[in-house]
Amino acid sequence: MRAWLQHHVLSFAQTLVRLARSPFATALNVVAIGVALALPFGAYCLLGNLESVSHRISVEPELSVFLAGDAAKADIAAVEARLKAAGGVRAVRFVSREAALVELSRTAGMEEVVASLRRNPLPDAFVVTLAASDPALADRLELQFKSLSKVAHVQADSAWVRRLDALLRLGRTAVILLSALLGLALVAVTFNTIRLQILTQRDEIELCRLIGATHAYIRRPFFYLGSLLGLLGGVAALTIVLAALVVLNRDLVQLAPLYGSDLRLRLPNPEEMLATLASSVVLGWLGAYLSVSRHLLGIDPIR
Amino acid sequence: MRAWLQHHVLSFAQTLVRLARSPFATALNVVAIGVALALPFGAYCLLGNLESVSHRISVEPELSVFLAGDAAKADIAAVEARLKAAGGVRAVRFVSREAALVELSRTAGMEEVVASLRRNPLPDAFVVTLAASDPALADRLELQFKSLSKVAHVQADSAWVRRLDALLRLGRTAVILLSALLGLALVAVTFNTIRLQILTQRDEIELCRLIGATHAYIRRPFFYLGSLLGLLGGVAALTIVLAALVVLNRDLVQLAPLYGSDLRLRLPNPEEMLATLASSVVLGWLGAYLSVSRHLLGIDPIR
Amino acid sequence: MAIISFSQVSKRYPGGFEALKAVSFAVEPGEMLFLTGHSGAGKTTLLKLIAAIERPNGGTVLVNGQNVSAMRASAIPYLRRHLGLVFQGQKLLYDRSVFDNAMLPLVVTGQPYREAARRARAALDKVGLLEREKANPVTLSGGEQQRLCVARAVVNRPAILLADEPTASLDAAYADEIMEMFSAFNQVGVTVLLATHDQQLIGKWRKRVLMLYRGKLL
Amino acid sequence: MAIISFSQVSKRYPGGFEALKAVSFAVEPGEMLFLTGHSGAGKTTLLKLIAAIERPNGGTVLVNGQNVSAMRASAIPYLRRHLGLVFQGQKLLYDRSVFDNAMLPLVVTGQPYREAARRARAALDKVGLLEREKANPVTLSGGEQQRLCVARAVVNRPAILLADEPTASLDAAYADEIMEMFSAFNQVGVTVLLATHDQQLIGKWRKRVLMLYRGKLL
Ligand SMILES: Nc1ncnc2c1ncn2[C@@H]1O[C@H](COP(=O)(O)OP(=O)(O)OP(=O)(O)O)[C@@H](O)[C@H]1O
Ligand SMILES: Nc1ncnc2c1ncn2[C@@H]1O[C@H](COP(=O)(O)OP(=O)(O)OP(=O)(O)O)[C@@H](O)[C@H]1O
Ligand SMILES: [Mg+2]
Ligand SMILES: [Mg+2]
Repeated sequence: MRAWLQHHVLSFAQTLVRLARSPFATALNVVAIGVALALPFGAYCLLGNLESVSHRISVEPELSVFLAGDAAKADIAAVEARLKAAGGVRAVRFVSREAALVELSRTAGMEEVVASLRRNPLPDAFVVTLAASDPALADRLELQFKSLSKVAHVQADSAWVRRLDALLRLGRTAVILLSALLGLALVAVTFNTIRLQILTQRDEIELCRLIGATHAYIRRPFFYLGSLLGLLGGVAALTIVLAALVVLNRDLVQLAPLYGSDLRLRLPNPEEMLATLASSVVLGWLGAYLSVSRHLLGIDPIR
Repeated sequence: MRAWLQHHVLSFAQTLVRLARSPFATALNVVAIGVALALPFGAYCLLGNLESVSHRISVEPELSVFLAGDAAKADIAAVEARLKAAGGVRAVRFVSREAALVELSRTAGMEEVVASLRRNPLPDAFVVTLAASDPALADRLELQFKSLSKVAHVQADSAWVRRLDALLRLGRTAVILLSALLGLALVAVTFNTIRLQILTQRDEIELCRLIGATHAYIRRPFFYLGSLLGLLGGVAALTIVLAALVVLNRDLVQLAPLYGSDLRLRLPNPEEMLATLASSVVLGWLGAYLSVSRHLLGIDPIR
Repeated sequence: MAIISFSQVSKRYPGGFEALKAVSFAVEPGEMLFLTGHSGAGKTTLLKLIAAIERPNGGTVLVNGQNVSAMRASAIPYLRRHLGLVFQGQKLLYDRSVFDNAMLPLVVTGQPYREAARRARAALDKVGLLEREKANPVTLSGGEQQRLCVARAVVNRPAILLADEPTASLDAAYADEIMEMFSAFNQVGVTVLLATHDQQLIGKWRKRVLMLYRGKLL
Repeated sequence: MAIISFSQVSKRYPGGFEALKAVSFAVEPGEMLFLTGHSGAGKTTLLKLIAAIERPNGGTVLVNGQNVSAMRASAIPYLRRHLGLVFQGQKLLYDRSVFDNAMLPLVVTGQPYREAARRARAALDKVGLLEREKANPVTLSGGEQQRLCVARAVVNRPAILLADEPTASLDAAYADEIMEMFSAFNQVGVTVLLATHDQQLIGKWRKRVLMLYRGKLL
């Protein structure tokens, strides 16, 4: 038992020594694994940012219901009741023509235009907030509201909802493509690294077999190597992603005032970082496992 | 001479045989190189698409110059002359208040509003096209035009120009980051593959040294191997990028009608594909060269 | 009971060559004997069957009471821990010192370090390499490397010692010393089986001889 | 003029060990001679200096009229093409057939295939391995592998043949055959230098003997 523990410690130390002995090759490997991990992780972070933005935008799908110019108080109340009774409607807000004009005059460039108006050309309107950002629901309600009496026009932002939906789907497709590709690349890199190590230590493995080393004893250092490479690669990936986000944020800061909003990208939180490290260790171990299963068998004790 | 040529053919054939013998490892390598090449190439293609779009948008930076409601014909002519005389102006187009109203009524949702107007609230205006999409120029001209008599308001789209500029800078930063990272990954993969091959053939190299093989003879097969791996990787990269573009286009087709434009991504042209293949061969050769320079020296003819 | 026993063992290599044909013999515990025969007679093949490096195509190989010919792969390492092996073309590890090479069998079987180091030094001393313990094996001459292989084979005090041409690249003086070492081990109860083509050596030591001719035991 | 001449050659290995000390001798073209001495005496080191595998620390090594001790790295391959080398622990390539192993020196120097194949077969025939030409070297016994190394060394008809313990793992019959081969080569003008610790062999062949003792030529 003590000897077994001693061997675990020893083979871990040996793995470290071995990595330190060829620092250039090790660095290249770590970079390769790091890059392979950094890309899907970075894409995940960006998508997270994008979805939080899109959430803010699309959480409030709205229909604007414009009333006819000659609608009386009673008509307005009737329409409001019908709107509130419709399924899939969360809130109904009345915007009087006066309020709308004030709002319009606040829009950049319209100020002067509004000031030059002799009388208010805008109609009364309702802003209807939908319960869900579902393009089909928006379409259905648009048709339904249009047919109400004294309703002149219904302006749906379902086109926007649809646009955003399609864009996000596009983004998700891209991230899935990227993850699949880089998953493959990651497997290739770790698998080949362990293969290289096995070939380099061929003589040692043959000899250990001959001397009475168990299968577990021979495989152990390779598992350590794979996991360690995974860990280092994970650290490299985190460094790369954090550095990239910082650089991007520097550029975004210049962009933010133009949109009048806080466009800073959120950095990954500690749990996400830990998960990345853990999964990179697991992937490294897996690469080692596949490679060991495939390549150790071919080594016979002696020719 | 004939023997030399024969050896070239022979070592190329041997390289092919060697690759074919370990199809799994070869496939993994090709995939790794292919992915590493595919990402900057794909990003390049996307950026190219983006820039052609942005070109279409930003090629015509404009200022809208609204005249005061009481401007007479003579005032209008005077302003027009001053606008045309200003430096950095390419074209000046007059939009009468009637034309502006017609245009407004064409805008989605405004139709009814316009129809309900008793009289035209819009002022006469000039649309000034600038010679260059330079935010500083736009700012300068905006100030200058504002001070003209009978000019009520100048609406600059320089905010848009700035926004686009910043966005493109962001995109370029991202692509540069990506290319640098994947350049590193590519070097790592080819370098390590050749290192692996050299270690595997260690005995053969030692022996050939002893038998009187020249340095060039020993290095040749590795250069072939590197170039061939690069070529296969390049083909893989092209396949990946083309497949990804086709998939993305499938999604974009759904998006296109929403924007009312042709949002299809342009596929890379034959010259770009050839350039990718050529550069991947060169990169493969380079990886081989670096690896050979570093690792062949360590192999002594005999212990 | 015999510590090694072959009954009707035959070995055909892939390709059809019959390296051993119906070989039967028994070795008593504590015996020392020679295995000889022309080049290609099957000496190395016979030793490989004992160490379970190759499997026979027919017959039974018993070692230490275990049926090696039908052994599970996972049991083989534990069999080999009772064997000391010196093979032709056996490799030293050139990425560590002479001392670490001699330590390897003890490290692999998980011996406590201090005791292991003591035994490794004792083995190196016996083959005259103690003063080179910190050197890299690359720097040893052919004969010195051969002696290091012998030290590595005896360091874990095996019950059975199998050696394939252990004196092949040694001069007479060192060859005698190595043979004395084997004999000393034999005297404390280790079973020793030496394959050699050196008739002089066989003549000098007067032990039982197994003679192979084209895969048959004469 | 001597084909190999050493004058006051000394070799110190990194680490400080003096493997050769002020060694001087000359070998005439067409001579056959033995190099002997105890294990670690410096035999292999001396052969390595001739083939420019190691460089001397002092003195001059002339081979074929060229100063090997001061040769440019790019000229070494062409020197080695005149040498046939059989080294201890020299490797065969296990990823190709016996025939391809024998062909290697001819392929490397770019001989036309047909003539090369003829000569490779002739060499294999001489060492008794022609019928195994399609086999993989892994399947050869220790002695057979040694003979294949000899075949590979002589296949390109070198002017000088250097062999380090070429008969170490061969039985007497094959050892004699190999020596006959070397002698036959010598008779057609090849210079042959054999390092061996086998005093019997030296006694049988009655050639000039260079005797090394702790790096000094006696
Ligand atoms: N893996 C193998 N595949 C095919 N044939 C083999 C294999 N190993 C050995 N042989 C053949 O079996 C025969 C016996 O081989 P073995 O190595 O046992 O001979 P040996 O008695 O040790 O000879 P030597 O004294 O030359 O080492 C030889 O002819 C050899 O070619
Ligand atoms: N690369 C090296 N570095 C340090 N010492 C070395 C090196 N190679 C050989 N030696 C030492 O030089 C001495 C002579 O070695 P060499 O191989 O020439 O001996 P040899 O006469 O061939 O012996 P053997 O018969 O055992 O092969 C030995 O003591 C050896 O340990
Ligand atoms: Mg043998
Ligand atoms: Mg020697």
